[in-house]
Amino acid sequence: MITVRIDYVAMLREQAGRASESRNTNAATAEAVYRETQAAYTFTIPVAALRVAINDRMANWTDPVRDGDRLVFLPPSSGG
Amino acid sequence: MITVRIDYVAMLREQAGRASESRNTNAATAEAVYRETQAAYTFTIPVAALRVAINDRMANWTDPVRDGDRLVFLPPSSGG
Amino acid sequence: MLTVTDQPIDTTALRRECALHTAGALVIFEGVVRDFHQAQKVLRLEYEANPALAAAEYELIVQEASRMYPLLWTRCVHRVGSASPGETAVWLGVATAHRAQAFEACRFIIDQIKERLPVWKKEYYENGESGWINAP
Amino acid sequence: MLTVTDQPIDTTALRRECALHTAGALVIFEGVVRDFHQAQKVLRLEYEANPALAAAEYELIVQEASRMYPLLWTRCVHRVGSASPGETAVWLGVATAHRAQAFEACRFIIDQIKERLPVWKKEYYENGESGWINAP
Repeated sequence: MITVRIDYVAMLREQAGRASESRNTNAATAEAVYRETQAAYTFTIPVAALRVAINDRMANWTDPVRDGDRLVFLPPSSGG
Repeated sequence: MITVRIDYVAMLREQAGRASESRNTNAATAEAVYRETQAAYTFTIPVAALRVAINDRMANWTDPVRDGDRLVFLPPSSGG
Repeated sequence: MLTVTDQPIDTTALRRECALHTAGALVIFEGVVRDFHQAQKVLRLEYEANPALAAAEYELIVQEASRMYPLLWTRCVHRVGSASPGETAVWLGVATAHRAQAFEACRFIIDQIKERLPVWKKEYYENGESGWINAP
Repeated sequence: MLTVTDQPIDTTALRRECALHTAGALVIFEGVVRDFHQAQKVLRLEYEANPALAAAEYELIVQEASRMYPLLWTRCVHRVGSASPGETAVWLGVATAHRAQAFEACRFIIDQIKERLPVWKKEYYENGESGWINAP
């Protein structure tokens, strides 16, 4: 069991009802963490439409997560 | 014999040594007027590289010139 | 450099930052908040960004652009928070020696920004509804 | 509308003229006086225009552009008289609903301006020489 910090932004923040949390998880990859939170909060955005950042760097969904990592799930950009 | 007013701009003004003149001419077309002034002032720009305006409108070199017309010979643009 | 700000974008100050005697061409793109989206009247928008990730992604985009174009200067500011129609949401300036490069580099960078910058827009409509743009 | 001016171009005032709530994209091109031309250091330039013909030619160019792109706003100012390196020689702003149109229309109009606008540039070099640009 590790503990990760997750920031929720935009639509994910609204659907989670929170901007961040510390979460205990047995997930081994970023994708597994998202699927866990998706189940918990009924996120509507499929993982294929998101990107993920780990510790302020863009990462891959298959990247391993370690105790203390900070994750942000990034919905499709709509800036500008 | 008609009288036309000619404005000289940019390099043509420098080569003519004047910004404008009233000129008596037997020339029938804009091109003939230019060739006459080219001979008089040794203009170095060939007619093919110039455009001509008559009475504040872009014109064709084959357009006739009439008494009282105002002509401007336009060197290649170099604005911007 | 990318900045995010919750204040109206000061286009005058940004223009003054570009003071290169060697630059021949400056192209500026501004994305302005529109008042309509698919026939719905937009009253206001909320922009949200992840500033650290956005700054890092912008630097990557500029690095990619600088491999294709000889950039002399680039600068970008993106609005966050509440913005009204007519206000500037994003300002991007690109200076190069020649104009073709400036147009192409500015277009490349703003296209990448729209595609990749971690910024999200929520529109609030006259009929009381609202929606996150591009959210599937 | 095209204006020619012998004063420094006020880019702030020009930007303020574009205040459309319906515009989604504004692209501004500025041509800045460079300090080198073919390895010669340029001290200053003299721009000369025929204002009446230039205004008429600009309107023709915009008419041509508006048949290709849904223009919401265009504005151009060209400097005349003496200008120094780093100063803006030409300012062109084009607003449209979408950014691709704004880039393409701005590029089209400035290309036509460079080709067709009756404006002439004479450069004065550090070595005492001078020359009209584009004169064959």
